[in-house]
Amino acid sequence: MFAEILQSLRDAFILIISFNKDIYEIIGLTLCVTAASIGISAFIGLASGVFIGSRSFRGKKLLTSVINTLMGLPPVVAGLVVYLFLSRKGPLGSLRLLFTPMAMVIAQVIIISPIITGLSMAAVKLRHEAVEETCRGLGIGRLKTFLMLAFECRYPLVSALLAGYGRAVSEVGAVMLVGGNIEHSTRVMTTAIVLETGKGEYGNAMALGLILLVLSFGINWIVQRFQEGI
Amino acid sequence: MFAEILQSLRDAFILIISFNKDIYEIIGLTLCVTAASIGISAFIGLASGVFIGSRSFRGKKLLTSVINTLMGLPPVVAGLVVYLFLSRKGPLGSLRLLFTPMAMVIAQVIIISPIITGLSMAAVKLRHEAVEETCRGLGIGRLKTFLMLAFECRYPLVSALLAGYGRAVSEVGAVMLVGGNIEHSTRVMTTAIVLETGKGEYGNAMALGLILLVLSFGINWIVQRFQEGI
Amino acid sequence: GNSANNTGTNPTTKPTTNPAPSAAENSSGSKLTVATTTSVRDSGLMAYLQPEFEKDTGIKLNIVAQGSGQAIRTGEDGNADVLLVHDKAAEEKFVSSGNGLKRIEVMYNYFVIVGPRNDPAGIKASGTLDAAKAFKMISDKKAPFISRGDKSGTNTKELNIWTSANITPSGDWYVSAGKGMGDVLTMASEKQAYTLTDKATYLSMKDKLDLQIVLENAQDLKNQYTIIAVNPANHKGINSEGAQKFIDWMTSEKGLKMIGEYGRDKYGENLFTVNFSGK
Amino acid sequence: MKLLLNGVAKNYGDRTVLKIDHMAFEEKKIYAVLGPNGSGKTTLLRLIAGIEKPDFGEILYNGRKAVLPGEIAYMPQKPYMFDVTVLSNVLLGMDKARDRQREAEEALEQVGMRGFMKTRARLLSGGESQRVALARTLVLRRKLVLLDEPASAADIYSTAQIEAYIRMSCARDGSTILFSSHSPSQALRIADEVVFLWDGRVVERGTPEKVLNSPRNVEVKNFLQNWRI
Amino acid sequence: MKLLLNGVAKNYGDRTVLKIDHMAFEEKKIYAVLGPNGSGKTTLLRLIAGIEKPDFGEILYNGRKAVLPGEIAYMPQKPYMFDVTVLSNVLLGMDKARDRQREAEEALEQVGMRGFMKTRARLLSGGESQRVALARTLVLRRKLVLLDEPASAADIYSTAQIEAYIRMSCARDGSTILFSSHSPSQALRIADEVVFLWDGRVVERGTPEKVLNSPRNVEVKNFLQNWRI
Ligand SMILES: Nc1ncnc2c1ncn2[C@@H]1O[C@H](COP(=O)(O)OP(=O)(O)OP(=O)(O)O)[C@@H](O)[C@H]1O
Ligand SMILES: Nc1ncnc2c1ncn2[C@@H]1O[C@H](COP(=O)(O)OP(=O)(O)OP(=O)(O)O)[C@@H](O)[C@H]1O
Ligand SMILES: [Mg+2]
Ligand SMILES: [Mg+2]
Repeated sequence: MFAEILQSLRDAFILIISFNKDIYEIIGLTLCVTAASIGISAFIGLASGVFIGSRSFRGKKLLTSVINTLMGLPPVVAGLVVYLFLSRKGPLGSLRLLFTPMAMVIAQVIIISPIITGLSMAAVKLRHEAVEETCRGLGIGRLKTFLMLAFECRYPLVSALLAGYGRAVSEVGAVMLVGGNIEHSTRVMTTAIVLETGKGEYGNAMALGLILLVLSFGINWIVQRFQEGI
Repeated sequence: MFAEILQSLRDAFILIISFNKDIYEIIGLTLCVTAASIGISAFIGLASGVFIGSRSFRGKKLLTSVINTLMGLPPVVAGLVVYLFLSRKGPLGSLRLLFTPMAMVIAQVIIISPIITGLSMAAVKLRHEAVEETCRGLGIGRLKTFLMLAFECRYPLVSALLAGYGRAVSEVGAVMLVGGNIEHSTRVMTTAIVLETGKGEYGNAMALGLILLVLSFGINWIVQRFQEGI
Repeated sequence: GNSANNTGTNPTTKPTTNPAPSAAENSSGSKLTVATTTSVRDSGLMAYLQPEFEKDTGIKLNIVAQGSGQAIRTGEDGNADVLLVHDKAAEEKFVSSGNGLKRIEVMYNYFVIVGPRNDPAGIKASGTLDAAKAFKMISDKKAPFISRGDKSGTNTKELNIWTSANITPSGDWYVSAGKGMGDVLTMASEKQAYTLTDKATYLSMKDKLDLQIVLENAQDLKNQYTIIAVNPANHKGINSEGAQKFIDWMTSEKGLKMIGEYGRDKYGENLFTVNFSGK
Repeated sequence: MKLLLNGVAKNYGDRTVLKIDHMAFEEKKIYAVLGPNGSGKTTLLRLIAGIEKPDFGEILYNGRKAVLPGEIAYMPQKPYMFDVTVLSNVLLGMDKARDRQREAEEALEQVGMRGFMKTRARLLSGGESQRVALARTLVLRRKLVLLDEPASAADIYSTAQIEAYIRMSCARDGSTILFSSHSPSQALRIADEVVFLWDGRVVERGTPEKVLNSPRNVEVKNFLQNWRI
Repeated sequence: MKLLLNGVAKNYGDRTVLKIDHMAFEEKKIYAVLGPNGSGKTTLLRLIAGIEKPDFGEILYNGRKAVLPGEIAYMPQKPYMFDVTVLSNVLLGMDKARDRQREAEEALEQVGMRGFMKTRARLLSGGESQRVALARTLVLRRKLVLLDEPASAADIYSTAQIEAYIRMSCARDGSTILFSSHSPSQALRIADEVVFLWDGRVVERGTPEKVLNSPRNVEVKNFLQNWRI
């Protein structure tokens, strides 16, 4: 077994330095899809999370439970819903988005946004009273108060984003379903890993997994440096 | 499409009230596996997260990046690693754990623990200085300080747990691989959903997804009530 | 790397939204979505044919490999233009309900029964050439058997054999796994169990498996693959022209020759036998 | 600026922590809100600032029920320092149009914190951050200024500085200033009028000299015996 | 209890905020740490409490370098109230073995907060929570007690109560108490000795009367002119 793991380390290394066009294509698409879905989800999730977390209103408890529930939305279910919408028979069928990267982004946004929202809501809970009292006392407008609160809670918020990123980059059920795992078109790291696993090519699968993890590590490292900077 | 969704709502309802033995078996196993993996991961994740988050030491940045990276560990990769260990030829092959619920729990713990750890680390960041100064000033021991800190940060920590729960309950790649999706033995909600999807039985898949979401909603609701109580 | 066996196509790495798709899809140089079963992809056949097809026709293939049921569903929903599947009953329903135009049989191979090298049910030793008999031996011995349990073409075939053997398999020895072919083979190897598999997938994974073929070339194990064009009348924007070109190319002399030869250099035998009998 | 409280009451649970039947505050005056811990000083200021809503009654600013953000400045009892520099903290609520930088520096000068301009505000000591919070509030030059114990953590020199700054602000901006304090002496030094709260009720009101030297209320009288013992 | 500081220095960045060459504190005495904002009072107490480590020098308790949890009690300048009841907050650091409940109630009585026993501590007003924090600290009856501005938010009556409680604790437990304050009068009332910090250095040390009425240091002299103006 350890031989197998060593072997896949070697394979991963060879894959990367061989400048295999396919693997770079897959990495490229993975990064594009993840970036797009994280970008959109970050906006939706942080905005709604900070907003809901810092406000009290009727039905907040229910809403919180719903959002927390959606943190556990099975990707396949999200994928199915998107599939039904984007399918030719579906209401958005005419957009011809099924089996395109765009569809994958949509599905991922549905999966990741609640995660970022839910975690952001909890993140601002510890500081929002103090920040809002002070901002209000200085006559600072709503939007700016909102931004200041996000800034003051940036550590847990960035962590929420990273959790969202982690889900986006490791998720496979939804992107498989609405992307179709089409070679040279919608194949990303995770679907490639599943493909290799299905073939019993565990070494290849591990190698791809390792590459993905190294990529993630790089991104995390950059984010952390950036976070320390501000 | 809406007809389809309505239909699957009806199906879900019928599935449940028909007292179909299979569905209750699957729900039961899902709950058991999730409970076990969340239980273990909560312990590992909260303990290490609160600990790491409240301490400063050399290499903390690196460790943080590694943990954040593992938040994005593709389930299939986690599954593969567990598979290689538990496989007949693997170092733990003699335990005969492959394709048992126990294997699923192990794989999920590997996936979920880093998520809970990473989120907990960020959660305690905003309060640990104040809490530790005060605890230290009162001569409170390490363990109790630790517990007090966790208590004071319970909202974001519970949220971290819920995020972990969400991942556990929706994850499919790893449990499929090491559990085998064996009927009456290792089939859980998500693998059943994937199975139905593979058959093209989208209605059934949605129905199962709905049941899973309702279950999750119930659990979230209870957790939230409980959280308010303390 | 396995993903390297295909070159010369135009990779699309950027998310594209395909503006004005229907216009583009109806001319040549368009995109054709083929839904196939995973076994076709896993055998490597599609990756082998794709570059030649694209070169000859100028049509870009989008191959979506799914479970048989899901592939047919994708066709029903109009999300694929043409199907390449192997589940006769479902195909006939698909065509008779007006979702597909016509079943066109192009090739077949044989399912095989694989099992542990020590063959505890003694199938190989018995020399039988009847799958139903082999299944009976397995069930008599209660030797572990793994079923795909996913209503795929392979699974349907397996269930039919049980029926013809007059057995309702149940008990600890009969494991319904609900997974794809590759996974089930790995599982059978791991659990030292029997299973029914298409030969192509087995051969492509042979080296990693601790299994052997215990029964092949049984007449009741024939595995017919069919191409069906999706009925363009049911959905807007089906690339029926491209689907026709795909059918034409696959059933052309060149296409059939390529299919018939596939696997010979790698496994020393062909994986598929063509049996196209004219449209 | 005219501030009017009418039948205002605030409850927490079943306890009424503030109940004021009628009270008006006039322009260009400094009011000291005195009273023991828990008597409702912070609650009063927070209600006026609009941070909290009264359970009964109404608070009218120039006859309007809602206070506009540009009219009021409030310094909480535990001010929150934003995790930016001291200067940025002071600039935070200021109008873009004005000569912000210079005014902010001047305000910091008034509280003796100009030298800390570039320091990360969250690293300041208790008294330092309180002084920055005061500068941050008074620099806005609002017509109604609410200061909750603005000098409780300040040393005696800074306290004198702060008191001078408060008086100066009132004169310069013609604002109404309400501040709460535990120091009767401070009220004597800078307030035009004292409002004495006892268990949520206004029990004394008048010039500092009158209220502090000869209170009519017997509880206040007893309470003030602790003054300068 | 013997507390000794030897060549202790603490830097933040390139600024030395505390530098004490040699200082000893004796048993059964109350020390007032005075000094302007930012002079290093909090830093000194945090160093002694072991919350922060000195960059140079050593702090010795009874000759040992490490303080044992059971020896010391420290009340921070901004005490954190745990999100439990007031009573639970007080019980927090107490020994299981002792008659905790009664002692906790007595301590709350001493600061006039017994009536709030069952209240959620985080809802208390500024002065109320400060008083609970003091009770929580003194109830432990440790041999070395460090109080960072224990009465800054307390009203004049509570201040008197608190001062009496501090004196009583010292006598009862034979403890060494260091408290920081901005009130020279408070030092006069309860301290046996005053340590006056100026910019991180001890510039005066002696009896309160001597230091406060006739300081040798000219800066301290000027500073004290703001006292009771
Ligand atoms: N959110 C709350 N829930 C319950 N009780 C509260 C809440 N906020 C304040 N109180 C109580 O209301 C009373 C008045 O509080 P307030 O903060 O106005 O007092 P204060 O006069 O400012 O006291 P201090 O001098 O200590 O600052 C206090 O007894 C306090 O415990
Ligand atoms: N973590 C830190 N980083 C940088 N500077 C700090 C830090 N902590 C304190 N300081 C600075 O060190 C100096 C001394 O701080 P300290 O808190 O000891 O003052 P203090 O005497 O307690 O003041 P106050 O009366 O305002 O409480 C202050 O000028 C403060 O700004
Ligand atoms: Mg107050
Ligand atoms: Mg201090």
